[in-house]
Amino acid sequence: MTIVPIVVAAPLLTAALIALAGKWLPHVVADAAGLAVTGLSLALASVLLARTSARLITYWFGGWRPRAGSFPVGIGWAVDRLGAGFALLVTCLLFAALAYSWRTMTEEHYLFVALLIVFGAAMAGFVLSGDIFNMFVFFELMSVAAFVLTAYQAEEASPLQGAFNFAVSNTLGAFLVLTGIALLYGRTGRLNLAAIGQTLTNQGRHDGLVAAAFALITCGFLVKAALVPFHFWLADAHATAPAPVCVLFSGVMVEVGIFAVARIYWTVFDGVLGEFQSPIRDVLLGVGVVTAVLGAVMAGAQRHLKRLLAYSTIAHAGCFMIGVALLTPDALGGVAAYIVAHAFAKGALFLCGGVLLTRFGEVDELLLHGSGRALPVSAIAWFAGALALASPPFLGTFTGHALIDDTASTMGYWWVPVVLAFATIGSTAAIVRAGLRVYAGAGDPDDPLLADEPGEAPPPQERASLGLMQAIALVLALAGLGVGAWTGLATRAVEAAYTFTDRISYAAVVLDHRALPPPPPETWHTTAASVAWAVVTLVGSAAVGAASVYRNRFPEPLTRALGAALAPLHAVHSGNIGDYVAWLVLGTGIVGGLLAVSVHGVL
Amino acid sequence: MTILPYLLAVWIFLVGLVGIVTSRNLIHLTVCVSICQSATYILLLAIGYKSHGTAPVFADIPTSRKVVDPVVQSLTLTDIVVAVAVSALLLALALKVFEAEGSLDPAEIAELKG
Amino acid sequence: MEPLQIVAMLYVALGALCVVLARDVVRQALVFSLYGFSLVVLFVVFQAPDVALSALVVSGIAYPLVLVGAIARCHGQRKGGGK
Amino acid sequence: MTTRVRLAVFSSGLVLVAALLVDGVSNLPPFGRYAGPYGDIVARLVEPQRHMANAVTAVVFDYRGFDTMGEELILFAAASAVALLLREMRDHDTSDLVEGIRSDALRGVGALAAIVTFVLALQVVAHGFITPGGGFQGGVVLSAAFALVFLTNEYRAYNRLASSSFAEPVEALGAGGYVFLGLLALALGFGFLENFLPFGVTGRLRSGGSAAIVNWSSALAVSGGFALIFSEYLQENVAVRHGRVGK
Repeated sequence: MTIVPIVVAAPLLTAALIALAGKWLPHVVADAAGLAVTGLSLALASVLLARTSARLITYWFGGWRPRAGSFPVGIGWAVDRLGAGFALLVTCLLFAALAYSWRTMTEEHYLFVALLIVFGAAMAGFVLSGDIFNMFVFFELMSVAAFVLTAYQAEEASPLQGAFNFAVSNTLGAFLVLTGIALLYGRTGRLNLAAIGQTLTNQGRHDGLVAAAFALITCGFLVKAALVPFHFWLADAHATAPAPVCVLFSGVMVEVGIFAVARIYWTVFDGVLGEFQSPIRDVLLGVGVVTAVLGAVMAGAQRHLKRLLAYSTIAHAGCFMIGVALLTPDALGGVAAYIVAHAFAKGALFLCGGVLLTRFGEVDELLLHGSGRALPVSAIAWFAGALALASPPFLGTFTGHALIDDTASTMGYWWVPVVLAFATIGSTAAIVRAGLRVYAGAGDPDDPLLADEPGEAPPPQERASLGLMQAIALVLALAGLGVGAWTGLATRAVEAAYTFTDRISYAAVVLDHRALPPPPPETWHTTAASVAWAVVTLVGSAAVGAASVYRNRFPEPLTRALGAALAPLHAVHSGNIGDYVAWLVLGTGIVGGLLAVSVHGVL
Repeated sequence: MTILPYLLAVWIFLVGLVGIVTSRNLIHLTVCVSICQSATYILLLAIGYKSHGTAPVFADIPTSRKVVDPVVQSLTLTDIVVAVAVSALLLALALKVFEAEGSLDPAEIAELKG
Repeated sequence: MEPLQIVAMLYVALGALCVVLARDVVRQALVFSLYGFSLVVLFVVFQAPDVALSALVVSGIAYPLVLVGAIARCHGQRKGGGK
Repeated sequence: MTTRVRLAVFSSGLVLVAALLVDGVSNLPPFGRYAGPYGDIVARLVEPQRHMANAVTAVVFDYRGFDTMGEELILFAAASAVALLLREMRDHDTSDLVEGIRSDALRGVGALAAIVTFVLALQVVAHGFITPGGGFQGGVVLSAAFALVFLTNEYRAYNRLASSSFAEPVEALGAGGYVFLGLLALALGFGFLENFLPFGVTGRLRSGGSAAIVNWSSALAVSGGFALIFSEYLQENVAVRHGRVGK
């Protein structure tokens, strides 16, 4: 299918052309070219999504399509429904980000547009790829573009080291991945995902090498997914990066890390490590739970709106990981639906933050107290986004939550819905609290639990397109709410997840050109329990959020105790790259060690 | 003895990590990141090596000759380009931090943040 | 394993340690170049001439120019009192 | 976090990571006993299939040419990034600043060295499919030729040759050209980046088919990319000496 490479190649070519000629062209041409090619990618990704309903589309670069059963010497892509859907989500958000930054008047704006397009194309390429080294290449391309997008036109003079910390953490993550790839290559002599998986399964050796490769690749991708203790870079990077870039960071880049863990597990390791599913599940669940809880707690203690949203993303990333860790297609389908709703809603919230920054030159919750009343459209978008993230019955992230909750409950993990509810209430309440203060002027402009030092912010910019920016935020927020209302999404996501997790069929299609067996027909039913949990999270988010604006009226012993509990957490998030790398190493050691021990016993 | 080159790669990776964590200068730290990355070159090339094999260049040797793996060498080439590109970018980021904070010491910079 | 390979590996192992321990950035840039050349030798004895050539141009041209550029930039500003 | 806490966290992590890595690599096939099959298959096929003598270059530009496209784009993104970040810090265009060595003898030597380097670079690129070398290695040497012009001649001359206004388009042309060649093959009815020209005779300069064009395109991207990076760092230093930084 010839459109497969065009989804990625057309934007990359356009980016190069913009860099080539942008200096001599008016800004509007670069913007228009960017939007046009992103629109093209969006259309092509939609076509791919439509055509992958009952099959897996393979594409071999350089014409190196192997004969059935023979060795693949080239690079192959295998486009399945989840991959195509993810690529579509990336192009949607990229389109919104480009439209939002339309006609930004800076001298080098054309390079910014070019890099934004490269960033999107790299993520699309990563999720469609079926070759492990090719994935690494796109992973690095995505990272390099992301590093510069963080630092360029930094919206805060300090702390600029956020971009540096981000770059170092993610580069080290990529080394872990590459080391794992090298180990797999040494064992199997293959780079195609399906071929590696098949060979590992046939060899049937689950020794230290397989354990280490699995641990290294997983931990490397967990850095991108911002799971504890690999998450430190995320808040710094989000605080520094411009709002439209944050939309992509929170909406899809973090989720690329989650996607990668799932992709690698299901294509490469599921066969050889299949009998160790239960301990692997426990380790990954543990990581997810810690992340979800920590993100929710930290979100409650931020006054910098973009940091607050960043910690909310960490909380949700933990929930995504919990869904993936269950290692079943139903939960994975839930994660997919969840990611879509979260991406739109969180994108809307970041854009609202960007509007505030443009209008007032400030994103500090307490300093902005009441100023948001001048921006009613933003206010609606903000609360619509918050509502979508609160997992209300039949809206927003509800379908995803419900699928994960139901699957976990039937598997005996009764506590998973509790953790998801805690993470949702904690992170959403913080968003509601900030919204009430900023847009409604509610409560007190003083809060004992928020870190005291506001970030330094640039002066407000004069931008004619404030209306357009708010409109885009509103559209994204409504889209976030709407995807939850569409129950067909959940059904299709689960069907797609069945294909995604079917290692044997994947290998048969890629290596032997067989046809894909149809996934079992799914009809998704809401259970009473999931609706009950949705009511709990909705009411809980609203109540806790509303109560939080009056935190300085809480009894003093309580606030002091809470403050004392938060102090070590603040101390750990030091902004020092040396600390971050130390945690990264410890995390790799612990997660890797636990995985290795569960696979082949004590050393 | 037969895994010595692999252990060399592990050693270099760990040494680079120590350098990163203990570094007091962002430029120094960037070089330590490159050290970590050079561990991956060594690992890849060591995996593809064959005793008594020659380089996979058939200009002067017959194609039947035993050669080492060309694929890992190609992967290493890509890896090297990535390393240089990332280093140049990291240094530019370090310069920007220096411009904003007037210091290259990660501890000093972090203190400013509070 | 050939003796030459063992010697090259020892040099690389020591070189990496020296790069990390060189706390002064100017000295470190110098040691890093030498480490780069020891890698070139290692790649040659690993029968990877293409990689060796890459490592040669990278550690002989690309890294020194960029590193010296960055170091000089920071030193220049400190001395000139530009800040 | 205090230094002591950090070192405690780090050293306990390091021990675990070391154990994990050692356990992993000790299960690899013993050094020198590469078991294949990918590399062996390519080494066997490359001459009959592609008439290329250098199997590594064949993998880089033909079998796995798509990875190399990603690699060139990484370089493109990084070079653009360096330009973007450093330019943001300079308040003026620095092309009016003149710096450099005034000795005519030294300038003569410099010019000669630049020419020699330039020819050498073209050699390295051209023989990529026959001997070790190719677009990347030659491209870096090519960018060194530009750097030589700067180091021994006045800054203004370098600025004309390799300043951003020259290096930036070259780099974009190389990276874009690589993608374009992929799409061209697609438009002609082949696979993306498929080698669609006659492969020539093994060992001859004109072997390689369309992968040879890809090779030159990558040389362009690499030389432009590195020249841009060097140029930005050099301008940065010149600007600092003249107090033209900061806002």
